Amino acid sequence: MTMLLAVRDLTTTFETADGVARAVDGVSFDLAEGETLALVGESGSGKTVTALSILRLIPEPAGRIAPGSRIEFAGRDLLSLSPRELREVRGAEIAMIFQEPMTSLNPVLTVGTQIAETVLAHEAASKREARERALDMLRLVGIADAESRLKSYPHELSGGMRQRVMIAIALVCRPRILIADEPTTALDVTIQAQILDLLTDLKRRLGMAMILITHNLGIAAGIADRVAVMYGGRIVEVAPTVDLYREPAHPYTDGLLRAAPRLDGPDRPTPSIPGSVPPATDWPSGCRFHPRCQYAWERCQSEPPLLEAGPARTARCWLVDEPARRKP
Amino acid sequence: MVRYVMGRLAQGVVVVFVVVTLTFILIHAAPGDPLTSLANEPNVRPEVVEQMRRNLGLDRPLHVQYVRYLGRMLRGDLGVSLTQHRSVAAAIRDAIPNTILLALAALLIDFGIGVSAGAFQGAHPRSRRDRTLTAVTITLYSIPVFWLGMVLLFLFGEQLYWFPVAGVTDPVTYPFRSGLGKVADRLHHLVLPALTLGLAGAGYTARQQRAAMIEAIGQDFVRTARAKGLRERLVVGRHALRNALLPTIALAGLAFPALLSGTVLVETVFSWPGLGRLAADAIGRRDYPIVTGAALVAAVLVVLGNLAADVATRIADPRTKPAS
Amino acid sequence: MSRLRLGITLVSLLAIVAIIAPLIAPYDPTVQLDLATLRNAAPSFAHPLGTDLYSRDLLSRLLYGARISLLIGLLAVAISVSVGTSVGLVAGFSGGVIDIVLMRIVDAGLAIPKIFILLVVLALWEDVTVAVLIGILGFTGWFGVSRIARAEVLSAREREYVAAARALGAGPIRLIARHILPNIAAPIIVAATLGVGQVILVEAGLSYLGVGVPPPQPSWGNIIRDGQDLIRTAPWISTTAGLAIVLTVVAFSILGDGVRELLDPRER
Amino acid sequence: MSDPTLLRVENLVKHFSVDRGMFRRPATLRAVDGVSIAVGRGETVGLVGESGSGKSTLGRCIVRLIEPDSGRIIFDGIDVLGLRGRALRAFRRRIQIVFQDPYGSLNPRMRIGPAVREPIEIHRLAPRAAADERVAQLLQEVGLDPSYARRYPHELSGGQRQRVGIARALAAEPELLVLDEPVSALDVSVQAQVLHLLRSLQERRGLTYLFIAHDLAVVRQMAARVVVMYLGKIVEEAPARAIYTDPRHPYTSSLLSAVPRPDPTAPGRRIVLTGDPPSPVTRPSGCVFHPRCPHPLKDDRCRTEVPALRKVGGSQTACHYAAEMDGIGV
Repeated sequence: MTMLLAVRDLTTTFETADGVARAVDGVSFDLAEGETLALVGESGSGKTVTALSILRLIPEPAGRIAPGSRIEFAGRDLLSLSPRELREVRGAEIAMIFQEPMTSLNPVLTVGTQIAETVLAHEAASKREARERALDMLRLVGIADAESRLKSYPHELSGGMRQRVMIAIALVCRPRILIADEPTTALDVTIQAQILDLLTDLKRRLGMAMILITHNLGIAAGIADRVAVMYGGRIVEVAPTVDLYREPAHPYTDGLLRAAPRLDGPDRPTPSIPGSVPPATDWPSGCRFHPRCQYAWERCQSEPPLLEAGPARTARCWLVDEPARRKP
Repeated sequence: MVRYVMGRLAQGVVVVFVVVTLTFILIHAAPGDPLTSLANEPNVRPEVVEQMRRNLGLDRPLHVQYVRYLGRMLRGDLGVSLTQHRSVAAAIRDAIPNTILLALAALLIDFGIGVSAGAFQGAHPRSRRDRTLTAVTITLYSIPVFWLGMVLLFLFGEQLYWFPVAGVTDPVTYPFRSGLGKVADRLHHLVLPALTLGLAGAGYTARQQRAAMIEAIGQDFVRTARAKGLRERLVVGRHALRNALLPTIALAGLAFPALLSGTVLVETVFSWPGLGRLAADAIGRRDYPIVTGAALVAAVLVVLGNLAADVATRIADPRTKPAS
Repeated sequence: MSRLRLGITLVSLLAIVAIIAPLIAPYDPTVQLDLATLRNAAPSFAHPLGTDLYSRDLLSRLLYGARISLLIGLLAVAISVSVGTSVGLVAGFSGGVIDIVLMRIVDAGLAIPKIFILLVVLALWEDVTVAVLIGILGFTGWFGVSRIARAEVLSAREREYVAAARALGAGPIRLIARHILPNIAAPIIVAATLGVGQVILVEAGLSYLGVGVPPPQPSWGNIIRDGQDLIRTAPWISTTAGLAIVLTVVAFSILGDGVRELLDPRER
Repeated sequence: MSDPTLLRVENLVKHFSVDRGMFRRPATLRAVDGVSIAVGRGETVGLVGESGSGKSTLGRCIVRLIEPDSGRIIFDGIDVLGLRGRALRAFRRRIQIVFQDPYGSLNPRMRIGPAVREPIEIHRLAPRAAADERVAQLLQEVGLDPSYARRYPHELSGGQRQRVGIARALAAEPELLVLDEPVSALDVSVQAQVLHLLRSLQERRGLTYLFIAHDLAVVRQMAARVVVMYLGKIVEEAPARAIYTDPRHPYTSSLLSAVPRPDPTAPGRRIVLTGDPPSPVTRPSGCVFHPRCPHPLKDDRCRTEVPALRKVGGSQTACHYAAEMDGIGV
């Protein structure tokens, strides 16, 4: 398996009124050709900032990717590309869709224009050809009456259709990686199911790799090959999906899984994790989860590295070293 | 769209009606009546004033006066000037094309400078050039327009002789010029007053445009445009600026009253025979029908200006059209 | 934050100058010192800014002018902000016919360009004193504020915390006083700060037209008017007064921007 | 003994008129279109639906933040819609609402203490001197340190703010709480904390809950009975057990099957509804669900005839073919 994308020691900081926020702090992961990796975490875990950092979409100068970070895509370091080279990657090689289809589309341009301009930016196509491509894409993402929808403005579409248009924009140049940042969070559950089905289907047909960012463990379970769990700006556990859900290695993953509401669960509230995610300006020392962890002991005052926790899986927890402590 | 324009026109008529009513109330709420100052003149006999009061209907009960007033307004009869021997309508008819010309030219300069400066600043917020431009726009926003006019007049008119210092045309040579030459002469006279009025407005426009641009650039769809790999020129020019122009177009309607206020002062400085100067001269002579007439006409101009801005916004913003 | 500090500093300096004008002004601003020898005198040691056509000391007039300009600006804005906020609150809160009627009046008030309204009112007024001028500027200047206040009330009304308070049983007075007013204050305070500068500009314009502050009282607009015809021979007369106005309005603009930054969390 | 039913909503209708410009007749948005529900004392009824279903409008009608057009709301024998003035204010104390967005529902310029004290002041529930003591108790009851009284909402985390929202509602000493998506804005780990809190408060204070949510999995943890709404109408109402194991309405089944499961080995058989929910302005004829309905027996009757709620199995269901639903359940 060849690695398409390799993120190494990615650190992204923001200047805030309360000091420097280390939103992403030393994150490393790989993405293989054709693979779907889910980045799972709660708000403030750094998952969206990670995604934005890959395409260098962090709003500067408040946000900044720290020196020493590396993002290698097909052998090139994205962080050292010139603006022009970066543009050639964005939208053509790596594309992105966002959480809010309402605000992520330009309200004063037609759907057709917004899809076609991606083609025009990357390929030597005529306007007419670009329009044809846009039309094909609208059909591909399952929009009925595509011909007339080309001339529609975003406000004339429903939330689900807008997200389909976003997907059409992202995929029109056949990127090798699609980054989907909470693509269904703003949608109703029946529409969410449609969009997830569409993404799975398109991924298979177009043979691309995908990074799916979600806070919903259910969505990750249904779509990902591997799952990386983030907490406090760090990846705390990476594992193949089935293994992770069957036997979470990190107490945070375990807690999240237990807290997730289930249709087939008991008819009383699920166990919760005490406390809340600390602000990114003030991470706890040592293991970032230890103030909320039921197993925490002295060793957790120093931060564990990502430890080998089984075949193809790692976890940032000393319990991997001392499994006996897991018993209450 | 036709329906929309008709609807907005109807609203405009309501506004004008309220303006007419308000001016009536103002005239009658002020201490004394329009002839008080005349009556105070030592060489005017009281009988004459009484006779004028009767002629003007000022001795009638208020509601009768109001109905008659409304009726006159409806017929376009704005009364007779107390100092010029002609109707207010005739005086305004002569003045208004000059004011419209001046206002439109100033609007062009105002938005031309304001939008480009503001858009540039918004695209590079907190840069050195942004700070410099901010200092300039705050100053422009704070300059008394008549003083700016005096300074420009002094520099470019009286010292450098680049531009004429007064009027709309050259009183000596104009009648002998060719068609194109006449246009050139008018434009030559227009430059300084329009520049004065336009510069004063550009400060405010630039500040608005800067804020709108910063807001637009922070929107999610600009991030989408970047993620697509568009050139920065397209990201800023097509995606951000297009959206940032919408509030500015709407602002043009609001800028109109300020612009007309400015004409009163600028026309006085440059002896520009427009509506504003007419009103300013009339107030010195206590010629109240001219002043109220000019105010009413100015209000109508504002209503029409607002309508134009609304229609422009509607054309520019697809969201205002009903979904198909 | 630095912008706020700069604004406060400038406005305080102006305010101090205005307050202590009688102490620092070398002459009485209205006294014609010597019509024979001191007309349009150039700046000198005795008269740092020279004298005007009537041999009055220009520096003294400028200092006293600050007093009058600031007084008019602050008091007129105080009037228009109180009237405008009240009208906006009433319109936004009651809705229905009251709202419609009030807003049509506001539309009309905004449709007549400000100087034209003032000219209509002043045309009918005998003896315009400074107090009358303040009243007229204040009572014709509230239309814009009431629009802002109403819009803020309408948006505050849609906020969930207002719904929450209503569900708790809070009456209209409590809703306005505790939940709506504190949350709409920011844009009104900003508008008021910027408004002071604008009123000073309008007053200068009226005085320039000869219908503002009655002579011989000094006002910056009057000084410019006096200096207009002397711009070739005694340019310092209108120049100094013009710069004084610019400086003052700039100070209030900077202060307004600073206040906006302070009060608007998005700007932080 | 008092009536076991605390709240009864009968045939409630709320239409909004949607402005479509000056010369077009405003459209009618039927947010709530003839809804009847009953909530027993101490019970939790879950009200489920997607956006546009009318569930929030219904909740707001019940606390009288929105005036319904017709229908009746009977609370503890009182006709709520007839209340005015003082009586209305007294009634407001007895039903409180907790909103979805714990940030938006707290006044950003009011400290936590005064916010929680406000209902006590309005309804004079404690002498002035004792009010602060009461606030401290309430904060403790919802799991917050009393020192939080001096903080502003923006200094709190989402979960803490929602606790404040609950404390504030409790300060009025209500009998019924309308919980309008109380945990959907919260992170999963915190969601569970708030649900636990709500559960324990209910047990301690004998509260009655109307729990409005879009997430069936969350509702399952709270409600004994579930009402499913679609486009302003109730399509199914049943005890929780029946809804989750034997749904009778095709919309309920598709809703259930659309919920993503945190289990990669779960059988991936899902009913994915096609199309978008129609807008409540242009509602379909007959059964409002028919354009998206996956039911194999869907026919002309569904397109023309409005199905009434009727008892099928353990449910009240508004579907002509509810009896033939076997095999579509989860």
